[in-house]
Amino acid sequence: MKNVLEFKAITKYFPGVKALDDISFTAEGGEVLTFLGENGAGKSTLLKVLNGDYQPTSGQYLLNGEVRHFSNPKEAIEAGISVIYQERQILMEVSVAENIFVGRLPVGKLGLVDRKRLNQAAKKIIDEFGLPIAPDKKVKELSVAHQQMVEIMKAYSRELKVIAFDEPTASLCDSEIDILFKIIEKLKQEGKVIIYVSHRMKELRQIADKVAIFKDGRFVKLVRQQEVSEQEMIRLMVGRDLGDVFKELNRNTELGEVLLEVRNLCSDRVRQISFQLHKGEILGFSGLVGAGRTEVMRAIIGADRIKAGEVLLEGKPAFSQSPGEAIQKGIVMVPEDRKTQGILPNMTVGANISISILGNILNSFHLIQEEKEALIIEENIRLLNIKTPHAGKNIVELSGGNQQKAILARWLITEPKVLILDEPTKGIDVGAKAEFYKLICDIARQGVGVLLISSELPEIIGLSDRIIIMKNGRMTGEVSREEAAEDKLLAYAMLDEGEKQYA
Amino acid sequence: GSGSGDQGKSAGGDKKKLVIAGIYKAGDQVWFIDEGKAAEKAAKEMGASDFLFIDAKMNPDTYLQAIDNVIAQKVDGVVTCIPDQKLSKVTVEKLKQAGIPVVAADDALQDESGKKLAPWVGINAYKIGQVNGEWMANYAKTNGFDKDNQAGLLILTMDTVSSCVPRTQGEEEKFKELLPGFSGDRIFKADYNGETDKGFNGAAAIFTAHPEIKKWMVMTANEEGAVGAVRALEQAGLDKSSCVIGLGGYLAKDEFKKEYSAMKAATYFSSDAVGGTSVKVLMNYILKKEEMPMETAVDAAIVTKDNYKQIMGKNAE
Amino acid sequence: MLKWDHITQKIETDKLGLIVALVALVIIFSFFNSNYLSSANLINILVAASLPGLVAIGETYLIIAGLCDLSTGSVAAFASVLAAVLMQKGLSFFPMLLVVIGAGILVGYINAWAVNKIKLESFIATLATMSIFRGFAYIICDGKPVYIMDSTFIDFGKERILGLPIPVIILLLAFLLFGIILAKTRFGRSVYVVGGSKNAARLAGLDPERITNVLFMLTGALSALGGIILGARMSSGQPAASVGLEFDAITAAVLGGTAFTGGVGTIFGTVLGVLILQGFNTGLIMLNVPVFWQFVARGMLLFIALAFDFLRKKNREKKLLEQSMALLEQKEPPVKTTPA
Amino acid sequence: MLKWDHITQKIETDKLGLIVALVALVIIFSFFNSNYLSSANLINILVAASLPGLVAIGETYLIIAGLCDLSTGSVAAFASVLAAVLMQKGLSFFPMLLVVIGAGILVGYINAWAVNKIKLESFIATLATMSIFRGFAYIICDGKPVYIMDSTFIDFGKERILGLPIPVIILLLAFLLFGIILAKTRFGRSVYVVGGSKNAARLAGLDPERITNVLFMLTGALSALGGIILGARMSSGQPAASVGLEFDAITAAVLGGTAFTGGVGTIFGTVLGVLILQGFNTGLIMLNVPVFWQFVARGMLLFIALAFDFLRKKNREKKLLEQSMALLEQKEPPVKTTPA
Ligand SMILES: Nc1ncnc2c1ncn2[C@@H]1O[C@H](COP(=O)(O)OP(=O)(O)OP(=O)(O)O)[C@@H](O)[C@H]1O
Ligand SMILES: Nc1ncnc2c1ncn2[C@@H]1O[C@H](COP(=O)(O)OP(=O)(O)OP(=O)(O)O)[C@@H](O)[C@H]1O
Ligand SMILES: O[C@@H]1[C@@H](O)[C@H](O)OC[C@H]1O
Ligand SMILES: [Mg+2]
Ligand SMILES: [Mg+2]
Repeated sequence: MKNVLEFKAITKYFPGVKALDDISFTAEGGEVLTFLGENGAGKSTLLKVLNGDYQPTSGQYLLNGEVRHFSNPKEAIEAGISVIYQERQILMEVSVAENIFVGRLPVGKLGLVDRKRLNQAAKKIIDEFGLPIAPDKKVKELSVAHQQMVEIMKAYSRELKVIAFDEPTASLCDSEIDILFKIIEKLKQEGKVIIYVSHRMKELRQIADKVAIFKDGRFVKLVRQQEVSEQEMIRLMVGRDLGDVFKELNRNTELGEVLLEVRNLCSDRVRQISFQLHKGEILGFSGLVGAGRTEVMRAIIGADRIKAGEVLLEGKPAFSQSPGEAIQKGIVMVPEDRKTQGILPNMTVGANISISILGNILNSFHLIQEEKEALIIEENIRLLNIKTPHAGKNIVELSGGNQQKAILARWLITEPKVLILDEPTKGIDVGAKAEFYKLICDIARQGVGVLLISSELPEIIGLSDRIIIMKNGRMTGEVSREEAAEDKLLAYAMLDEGEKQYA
Repeated sequence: GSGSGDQGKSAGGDKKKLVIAGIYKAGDQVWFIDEGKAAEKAAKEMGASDFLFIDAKMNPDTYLQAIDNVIAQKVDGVVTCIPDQKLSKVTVEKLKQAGIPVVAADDALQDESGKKLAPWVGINAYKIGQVNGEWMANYAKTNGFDKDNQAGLLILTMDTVSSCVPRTQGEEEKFKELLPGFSGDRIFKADYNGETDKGFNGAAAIFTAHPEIKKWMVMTANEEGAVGAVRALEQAGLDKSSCVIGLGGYLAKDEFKKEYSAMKAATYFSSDAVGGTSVKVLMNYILKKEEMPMETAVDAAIVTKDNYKQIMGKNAE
Repeated sequence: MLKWDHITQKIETDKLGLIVALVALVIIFSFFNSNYLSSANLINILVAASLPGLVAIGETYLIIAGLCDLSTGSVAAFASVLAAVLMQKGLSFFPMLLVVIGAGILVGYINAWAVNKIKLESFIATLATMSIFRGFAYIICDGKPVYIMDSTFIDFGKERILGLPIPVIILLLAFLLFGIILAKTRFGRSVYVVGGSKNAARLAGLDPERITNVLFMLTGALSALGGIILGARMSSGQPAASVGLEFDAITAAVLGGTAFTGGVGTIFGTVLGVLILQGFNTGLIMLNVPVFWQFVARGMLLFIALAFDFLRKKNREKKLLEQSMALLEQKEPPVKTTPA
Repeated sequence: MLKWDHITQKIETDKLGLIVALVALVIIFSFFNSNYLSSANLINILVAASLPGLVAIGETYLIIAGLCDLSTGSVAAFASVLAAVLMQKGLSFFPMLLVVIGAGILVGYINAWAVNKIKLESFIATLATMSIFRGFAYIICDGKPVYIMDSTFIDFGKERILGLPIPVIILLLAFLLFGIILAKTRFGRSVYVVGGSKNAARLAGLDPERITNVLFMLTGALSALGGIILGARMSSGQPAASVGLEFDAITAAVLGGTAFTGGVGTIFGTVLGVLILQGFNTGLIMLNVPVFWQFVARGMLLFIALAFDFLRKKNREKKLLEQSMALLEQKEPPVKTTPA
């Protein structure tokens, strides 16, 4: 049967923010409705209101015609509503199977949990997804990507009427995204209401039937994806034209001398990594999730132990024992996983930004010059236009994309020599991305060397001067920007050891 | 000056409110609860308007705070049982400086040499021990335990409570003195923290460690431990052949009520007596300027199943 | 029921170190004192373990759920006194049992309330109730230990069934029952989930507040039961009893591999922890180690046992990693490479 | 212009509630006993607060960093005995001071080592050292408290400067110094950061292990200093002293708004916490509250104070929300809507 979900005049306030402003629209079952909106537009909040996590200040929603109200997620789940959060909500210490069926573990006689049935049931779903994950493995042992997939399976395995994905692909790579889309297709056939939040226009094109556009907590318009051009949608959400982001980039033309050199680097998870990064160069790293790109970077900044090989900065050995040392040398990294590695939880937005430069704003008594700090913070909140009522807000209360911007700000203000970006635009809206790309190119032009990891091929192709492709912890190829093309990158990413070839 | 302070008080004793403070090292123990009650009664009878009962919680710091506190409150007199005798000097100095008379209860206020620094009322902890040791020695003789190498002596010590150490010392030394023949390898020790079940665990472990001993004599640092030992003997099935002596009588009295208990005796030293007498001595000085005797011994008597009612009187209920 | 290979594998992976430690202890102690292994002594150890053991069950559940209860020692003392007083007032044994355990549950409810409703850290909430109920323990008996004359009650503390004193039997049954509940029931599993992340648990449709409630009430009940047993064994209710019990119980749980970070732990581990701890204490007395050194020894035991455990874990992880890298070399897709 | 309190969460650091509570206490007590407000008594309260106060500073730092130290009471006792013994052995005051504080730092280092290197929860690691160093406190004096004769040492405990006893002066200076360090220095800030997520902190360039090290050593030093002061005041080293000190200190910190969840707390809050706690204890004695009820009262204080605090926070958030709703209706840009 076909389900219908209707939002009626939903309004939600937070201290200093009107996150949702009189939102009304209807989502039909059997089609994919995507949310499009800038960071902080209210997409996630609307979903959290939907599943009873937040209570709306006013307004209501109807499921299949009847008014529903959920005072907690449990009730929403029982009513057939599942929301997959933007920030992973996975249980690290329990098995994959238990994560999928948490709260609904199959019990046998005597009310004892039937592990056999549990694992079988989980296996069934995992196979349906076609993923190589063992049901009885603890989730904490999975890669971030697979953790994300387990969360999706958890929602998928429930009795569903409505399912909402909040930027599910942020930490997935193409193969897993394909799987996800197949699943969504299936749900569509079954007439479920499907809400899909993403900042990736490409995905939108692929699966969206309708697009709900939000701006500053207000519902702007509901359009049929086929009938409206990308530019038009972007204009509706950002309020201006963006044009071809990558074409318009004022990129760095002549590269400087070698800035960073890595020779035969080996760590626990990577082997024989060698490359040179020039001043002003943007060097991209491509590969499937799990290729070990992050691990290369972690080794360079001293977050992981280096087993062999050397790292040279401006010709001098620059081996770092800890990220702190690397930062001293001017090598900084925006980490891949915002939630566990990026934000400093229970600190304010301001403190999250200024942490990296406190050393530079001490007075003669080594006390922090708070006025200076405040100024720097404000300046950068404006520069990256981070959406927050004030710098004193706890960072976890910011929208995902705005959190990411704060982390970017933290590292940009250090004026680094080498800037490492691991999935930097994860969760950032198209408008902000365009701004961000400009920013990166400006930085490069100032002679900073940039190492860019991205699973978004257009991004990595559009930005990089050169691209290194990795698989299984090794380099399998390298292409220059001229010849960089998606199929080629993928080809290398699939390449096996020994067949290694350089273009 | 101190003298004038006292003058003022004693002079207008009937008009001004007269306040006595009792600072006890373990205000949550039966012993001190009773001692405090008796002290309060005596104080009020003799015209004090208030009696402050302060618990030092076995903690020297808390004790000192209490001293400072009563000085700040300008009480007219202090009776105290210190958590540790090394605190004697500070106590006496501070109170003398404030012109507040003090009487030591239970444990004396004394210097290293053992010289009393203030009037004392009570039973010297070492003497209590000796009384126990003597009784147990005689018990051994009359039952032929001294020659019986199936008989052993267990002493449950409380070495983490300095004021209780002299008790077990007294017990051990007196026993050995009276029974020089009693071989040392039939004397055993275990330490506990003053709680019954810890005493139980200590005793039980020793009993099983030495199954060759069939007849036990047990002396402890407080009555809680003695009860623990009794229970342990019962679990080991040795209670009928063995003997425990209590210390205080405040729990022994209930053991005596049973038709059999390995708790065959206890030194009874009435906390009421200590409490009452200590305050009388103090009040007489404050009100009538009567010289305070440096030592007022409250005698410790052995009580048994047969005589405890007569000797303990209402304390036997 | 669990399959055997499952059991052995479980034991191998987490608990082997502890079992070795326990065996080592026993061997050492019985080497110095042949009676250490005598049935009499083993029973001593189990009897002494009955109170901390029961409480340790509760603490294990709580710690796994990311909580802890410091009030258990006070509650046990309070229960022993309350029991004695009620009996004196002429209540008979079983009604008394109900009332006192009920009281324990009530305390647990108060703790849970403070944690759920005024959002106190369990450490702090129970630090408060620890003091409050110690106070009540004294108040209801005016500080005087209350004697228990009732024979049913006293027998409850020492009667034997199949050669085992009732307290020991209760302990073993409790271990079994709550071991199964934790490992094999929905509720048990949800305890782990809550310990992992309260919020994630809530979003998954669980009710962390309810679980918190149940766990504290369970712990309160177990503490009260333990207190009753203590009272029976000492044939008196003692307000000053079992000070610091909570730490013995927590130590046992942690020795058994329960992690304060939450989400990790088993009752089987706690059983081992309790045995090691109690066996160690008894051993120290039998070897008549000077009391002051016993403090040091107990602290060291905790250190060494946990350090040992840590090294084993680290080792295992290293092995796993090497394996997976080895497989990587054989060009297997990475995901397959971390074995189950 | 952005205010400092926007950078550190104002909501968390608002102390009005506590100040009200403190004032209320003082009024009540002095109503019942006119001596309560006497300078003599106030000084008593401060002197009594010197030991828990110094330790509370360390605990505050630790709790903000997501750690805690249960060994502080034992360390203080150990320090008081060590000090007395060293003096007896003929060491003079200042060298002794260095050695003993050095010893305290060493204990801190051991705690940190256990936390950093064998990954123990600080609660557990320090539970072990708590026992170990209590043991050593007894061992180095064979359980017999040691007299202190040296007049410099004894004066150190009671001499007055500007009418204030030296311990009080030390306490006040420590509050000031460590208050500034925590609130205004880079190190202080990093303490808050580590309290959040060690992992993220490390990637942000901090060195959580180093910070853990420094914090435990600091706490060890403060405990030792406190122990020396205690020894001076008692003119003897007492192995049995300051049992449970750690909990008084932790309670004070928590009363002052330091949260066990880490990342939140101020020294100013702790100062208030210490004063409330000590003032309350003294008051109970002066009102001659029955000993047993004092247990209850102390527990209740913690409950009520924190509940009160909780309600105020909730209230304030509600107000804040309403304010911003009102303002936002007037279509003002959000930034202006939160009151400075
Ligand atoms: N728990 C909270 N407390 C206070 N403010 C909040 C909270 N959650 C969200 N907000 C605010 O509500 C607004 C909308 O946030 P929301 O997460 O819905 O944006 P979003 O559309 O999901 O953005 P993004 O694309 O970056 O995920 C933001 O200004 C955010 O700061
Ligand atoms: N917490 C973890 N436990 C076990 N293995 C892990 C963990 N995190 C990552 N791995 C493994 O380490 C390898 C590298 O993972 P990672 O995701 O960092 O690769 P990547 O190339 O950085 O991918 P991406 O950056 O696109 O996410 C993969 O085999 C992954 O499965
Ligand atoms: O300190 C002791 C206490 O332990 C005992 O129970 O009664 C007499 C007191 O002196
Ligand atoms: Mg969002
Ligand atoms: Mg990665």
